[in-house]
Amino acid sequence: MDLSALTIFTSPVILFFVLGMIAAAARSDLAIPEPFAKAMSIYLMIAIGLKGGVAVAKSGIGIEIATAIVAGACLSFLIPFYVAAILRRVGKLEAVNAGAVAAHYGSVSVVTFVTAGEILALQAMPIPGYMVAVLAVMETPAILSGLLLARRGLSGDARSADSGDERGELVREVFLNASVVLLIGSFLIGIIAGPGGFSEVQPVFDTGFKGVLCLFLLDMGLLAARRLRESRSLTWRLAFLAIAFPLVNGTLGTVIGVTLGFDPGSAAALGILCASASYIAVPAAMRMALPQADPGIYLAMSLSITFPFNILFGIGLIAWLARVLTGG
Amino acid sequence: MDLSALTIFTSPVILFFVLGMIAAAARSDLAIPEPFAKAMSIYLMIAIGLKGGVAVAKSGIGIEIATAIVAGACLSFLIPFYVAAILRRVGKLEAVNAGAVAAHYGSVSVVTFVTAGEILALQAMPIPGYMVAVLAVMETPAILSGLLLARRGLSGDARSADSGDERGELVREVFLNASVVLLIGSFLIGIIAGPGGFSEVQPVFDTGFKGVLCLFLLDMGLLAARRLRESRSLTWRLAFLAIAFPLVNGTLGTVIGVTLGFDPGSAAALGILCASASYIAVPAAMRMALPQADPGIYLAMSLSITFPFNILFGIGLIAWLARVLTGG
Amino acid sequence: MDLSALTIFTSPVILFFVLGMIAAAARSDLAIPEPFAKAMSIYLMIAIGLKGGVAVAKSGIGIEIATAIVAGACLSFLIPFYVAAILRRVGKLEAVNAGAVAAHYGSVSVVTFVTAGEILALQAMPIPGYMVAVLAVMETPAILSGLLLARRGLSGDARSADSGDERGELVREVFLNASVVLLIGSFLIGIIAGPGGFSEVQPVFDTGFKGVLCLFLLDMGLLAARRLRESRSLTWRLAFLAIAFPLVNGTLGTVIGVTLGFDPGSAAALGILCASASYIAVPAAMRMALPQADPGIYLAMSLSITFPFNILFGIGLIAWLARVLTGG
Amino acid sequence: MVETVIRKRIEILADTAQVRRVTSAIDSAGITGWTILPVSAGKGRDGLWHEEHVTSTDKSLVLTVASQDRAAALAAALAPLLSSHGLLLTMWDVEVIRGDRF
Amino acid sequence: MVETVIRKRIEILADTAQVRRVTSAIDSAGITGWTILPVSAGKGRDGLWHEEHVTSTDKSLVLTVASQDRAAALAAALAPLLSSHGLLLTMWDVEVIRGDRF
Amino acid sequence: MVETVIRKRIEILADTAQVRRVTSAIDSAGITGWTILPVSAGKGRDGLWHEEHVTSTDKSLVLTVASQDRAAALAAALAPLLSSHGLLLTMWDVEVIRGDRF
Ligand SMILES: Nc1ncnc2c1ncn2[C@@H]1O[C@H](COP(=O)(O)O)[C@@H](O)[C@H]1O
Ligand SMILES: Nc1ncnc2c1ncn2[C@@H]1O[C@H](COP(=O)(O)O)[C@@H](O)[C@H]1O
Ligand SMILES: Nc1ncnc2c1ncn2[C@@H]1O[C@H](COP(=O)(O)O)[C@@H](O)[C@H]1O
Ligand code: NA
Ligand code: NA
Ligand code: NA
Repeated sequence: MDLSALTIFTSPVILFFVLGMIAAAARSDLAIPEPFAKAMSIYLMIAIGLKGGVAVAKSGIGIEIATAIVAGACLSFLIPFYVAAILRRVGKLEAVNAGAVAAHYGSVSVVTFVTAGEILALQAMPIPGYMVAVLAVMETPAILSGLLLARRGLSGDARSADSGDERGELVREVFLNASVVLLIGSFLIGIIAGPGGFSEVQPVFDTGFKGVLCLFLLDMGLLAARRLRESRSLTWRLAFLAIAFPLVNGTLGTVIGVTLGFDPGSAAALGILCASASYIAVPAAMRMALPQADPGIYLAMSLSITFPFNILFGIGLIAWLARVLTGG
Repeated sequence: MDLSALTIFTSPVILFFVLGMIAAAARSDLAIPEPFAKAMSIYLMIAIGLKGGVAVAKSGIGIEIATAIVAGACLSFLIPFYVAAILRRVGKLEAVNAGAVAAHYGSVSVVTFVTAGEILALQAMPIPGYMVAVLAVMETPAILSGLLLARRGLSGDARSADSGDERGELVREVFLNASVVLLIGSFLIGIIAGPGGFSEVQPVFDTGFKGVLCLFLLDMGLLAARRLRESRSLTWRLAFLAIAFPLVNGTLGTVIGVTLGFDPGSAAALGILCASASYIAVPAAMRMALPQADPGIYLAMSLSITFPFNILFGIGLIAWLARVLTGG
Repeated sequence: MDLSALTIFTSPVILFFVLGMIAAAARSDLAIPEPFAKAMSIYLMIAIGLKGGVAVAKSGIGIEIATAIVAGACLSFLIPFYVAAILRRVGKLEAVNAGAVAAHYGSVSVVTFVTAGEILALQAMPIPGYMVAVLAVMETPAILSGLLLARRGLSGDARSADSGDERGELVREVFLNASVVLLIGSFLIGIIAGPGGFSEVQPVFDTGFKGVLCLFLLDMGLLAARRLRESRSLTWRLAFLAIAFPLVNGTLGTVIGVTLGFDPGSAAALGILCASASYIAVPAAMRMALPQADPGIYLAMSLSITFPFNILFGIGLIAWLARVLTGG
Repeated sequence: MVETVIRKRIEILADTAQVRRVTSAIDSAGITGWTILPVSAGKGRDGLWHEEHVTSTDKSLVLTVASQDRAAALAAALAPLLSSHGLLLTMWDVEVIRGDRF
Repeated sequence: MVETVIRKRIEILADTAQVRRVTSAIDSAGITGWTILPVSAGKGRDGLWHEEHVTSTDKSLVLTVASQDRAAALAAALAPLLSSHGLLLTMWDVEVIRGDRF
Repeated sequence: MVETVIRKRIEILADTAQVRRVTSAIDSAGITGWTILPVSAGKGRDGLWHEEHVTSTDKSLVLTVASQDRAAALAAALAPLLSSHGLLLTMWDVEVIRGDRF
């Protein structure tokens, strides 16, 4: 692990993330313009979707895809239940915030997945293209379980207040949120267009990918560290859990992947998906469907602690575990 | 036409447009940040201008350029007159809105032209570089005729209210609007810089072109479908005309192109320019010079109906017509 | 110089700058979206930092780097003193504005440096990578001297009003302003990642560089000319000084570079750094630390006069001087 | 002198994700229109926030002009949400021209 | 206590393309300044709109502070445009410090 | 009818680089919160300006709601900066719901 771990810390992608964190910690006025950051997140989802789709167009669809998708969906739906219980007992959160935070940990972080893809490729454990479908499928179930868990904490009033109109909006937000639409949409476009069609747009969506990822991680480093600095709601207990969850969930996912007979790259990818916590799709859904929850808690945990932990250590650890477990 | 028509529907460029329309129709919250969308439109105009200029620098200027430019300018100026008459009689619009809408149909859509360029290239009917000059020249005359037609509908007060200052601003908006400046400016830069100078910027303005076009069409699909969904002013009569105009104007332009002895690519391009309706340059001019007109009408027609129709069917039909008429 | 000077005026980079100036002078409504322009400036600083760092990783660090850095820092700190004196006597400015303007001329313009890099490369006088470190180092000292000079003009009240908190903010703004963090941060990343790590991000930060520079210079042309048109505070005396300073400082820097035994490219680069006036980093610092100064003066001089002068003539003159002085 | 009439101007700060809820309430109160302004940062009992579109951390200001009656109806409709949904509502009298529009 | 004086604050919502017309009217009324705020969406009699820069679908809010007289002159100058150009004008009294500036 | 109370609404236009100074003053006056709105252009005695982030030419509008006392304290604290730092301050009475928050 030594050599490959070193490679991580000389990769521009990681170094820009560290630069962002240092700049924000030192209170530099550096900031990436908001609309540009948003555009980069859209670009990254499209690029990852397209590349996954094209890979599937090449490799064809096999039974392992179905297995992986079902496993991912179940993990995404189930993880929030145990996470919420621990958040209430150990983290001392009430039901609403526990449910909201749990949704983040059941769901996934696209950028963690993407960064893992870069790092695993350097370590000769490439993530197969169909894992993008698993990524897309894992976004949503956790939102449902998180909302189920959180609603227990709402007064009857607040629960029944939703008009039919609002319920429609909620369903749209959960199933048609921008991340899901972009990932699944461009995955399908990748399948339809295939390697031939993809080649025309490859310079933008493939060749340019790592450079944009650097800029995006610079911004995420800035946002993560600034939020940590300004956070009021984050306790030491919660900070501890924000490191414990990725370790436990990452191990869980990797072990299940290996048990199901996945190749090392896929097992590590499933582990990383479980370990990662959403900070794009789930916050969007929570703002809409659960305005009572405190974003100061769920974003400080997922973006400011779990995300950097995964980028800097989690991915490396899970890759190592997958290699060991598959005897690689 | 069968095979090439199929190619259209597996091109990522078209598929992203369809994805945008579906997402907006399903009320997903997906949205491209405004400043980024605007930046992409600027990029596309510069790229198309540069490439046209470089092509002309290579090929030299011939008599066919002059012919094409004169034909385009005349068509742009004249089309609004018949279009406005039909809009008043069939579309039941009063003079102000009829003039405003007519200006859009006389003028051109840069993105339709660009998409046609991609599709015609796939069909071995490349559009020659000088057609970019025709594109640039066709932006403006229709604005003049549209304003002439619309002003008949304004009270004497509103017509004479313009101070000298405002007239100056109006002239600037019509002749120096951003689209015209970008297209003509970068066309000239392309001619001056030539293939040698262009090669340094080719990675951004040529290699990256189709990828950016995908992202831009995703956004246009979103805007077009959302506007259609929320439109109040669009009647069935107007929707019908928004499909009839491109068919009639496209045929007109193609036939004139063939009559003037253009090659199939140029004839198709002239047809597509006539068929297309502006939704960038002309709305900008109307907001300034004709605030009394209802953007809910002109944008719903040009952006939400004519534009998707042309992208999905119009370009293919006109290409087929040009091939048939030139015996290709 | 004839042939190479001609090359300048057929380079797309320069032509887009001219297009921007013409468009703004003609009052076109063309405008680059603000967040996108800001993103481009961030991109340019990262790209230049990375490339410099990678070059240093390849070439190793020598004594000439240390010499160049010390020379640059001294020039940046000292130039404002003479500039401010002349601004007060010849330019008729009071102390506050004289100090603020002087800070701009002591500091440097990243985009002038970058454009010079493109032009000198065409003339076979490439700027060595380590000059990026000199660029980064020259940003800050001038801010300090400018503030020292300006504070003499403030009432005792205004001077002592700063709380400890505000002094901390001021120090951060001066030493950790976004430009400095980006340049030094990505310079270090370039050194750590080296040519190997850089190759993954090269398509974005190297191949795409000139294209983005074109778009950015288009915007700078627009901003420079619009500001000139709308300026109220710019007198003929100040306009004259805004051309005299780059000539004098450019000669000074080049001569010192040659005296210190620099190669022609490095000597020209030091000259250009001295000749250039900041319009990104220093205005940011002045807005924070010296709100009493009039941006209408310092930006009109640095952005609207000195910057275009340097881009169109200054770089060429200094390159010629460096060639002559080094006997090239 | 142009004739003016007095109407209420109401401004509601809300999470952008909650804006549709606010505008529905405006529509339900029978008010003819509303306008949304972007907001870039703020501080309240819940601490500091800065506009971050990636994490959906953004608020908007909804502005509406209405008759006294409709304004009161709107305030009443939104009152229960103020705390739980973190809304901030202020209202005051303004003069408008052609008050029949509101 | 700082001394304050009463001035009129006027806010005019207009198509961004029409803003120059509004600011010219402010200048003509002899008012010393104005400030423009971006607007992101709205609804009125003409239906919904969302900021779209590509299609020039965007509005701005022009804010100006003036003496009662000049404010009245401005309102009178803009009144004829309100309907045809889709402007929305509200005005009210505010306290300002150093009122001689306005 | 919802019960409302009267509070002061204060809006301060400032260079974005000076906003932290303004919000510190708000915090120091014991006011519970503030909200920042973007601004895109303006004109004053110093002439025209347009938002340009590259050159740090941008302003922001800081909005805060406070009790009469605290508002007066804030106005007094900012008064000396108004001219030298180019601030524009307006304040007026507004109705708020759950006034104990302010
Ligand atoms: N009652 C209102 N309150 C706030 N904004 C309004 C109101 N009515 C109209 N507007 C705004 O003014 C624009 C034009 O209104 P209208 O001319 O009625 O379509 C709308 O799109 C809204 O942004
Ligand atoms: N009367 C006014 N109404 C609205 N905004 C103003 C007014 N006067 C000045 N401003 C704004 O305050 C800024 C600074 O004003 P000044 O210090 O007079 O240059 C201007 O650029 C405008 O954005
Ligand atoms: N007194 C105030 N004045 C202006 N804005 C406020 C005030 N209090 C709260 N806000 C805004 O309302 C948001 C939510 O407030 P809170 O619910 O107290 O956290 C804050 O983040 C601010 O943007
Ligand atoms: Na997870
Ligand atoms: Na047309
Ligand atoms: Na300098």
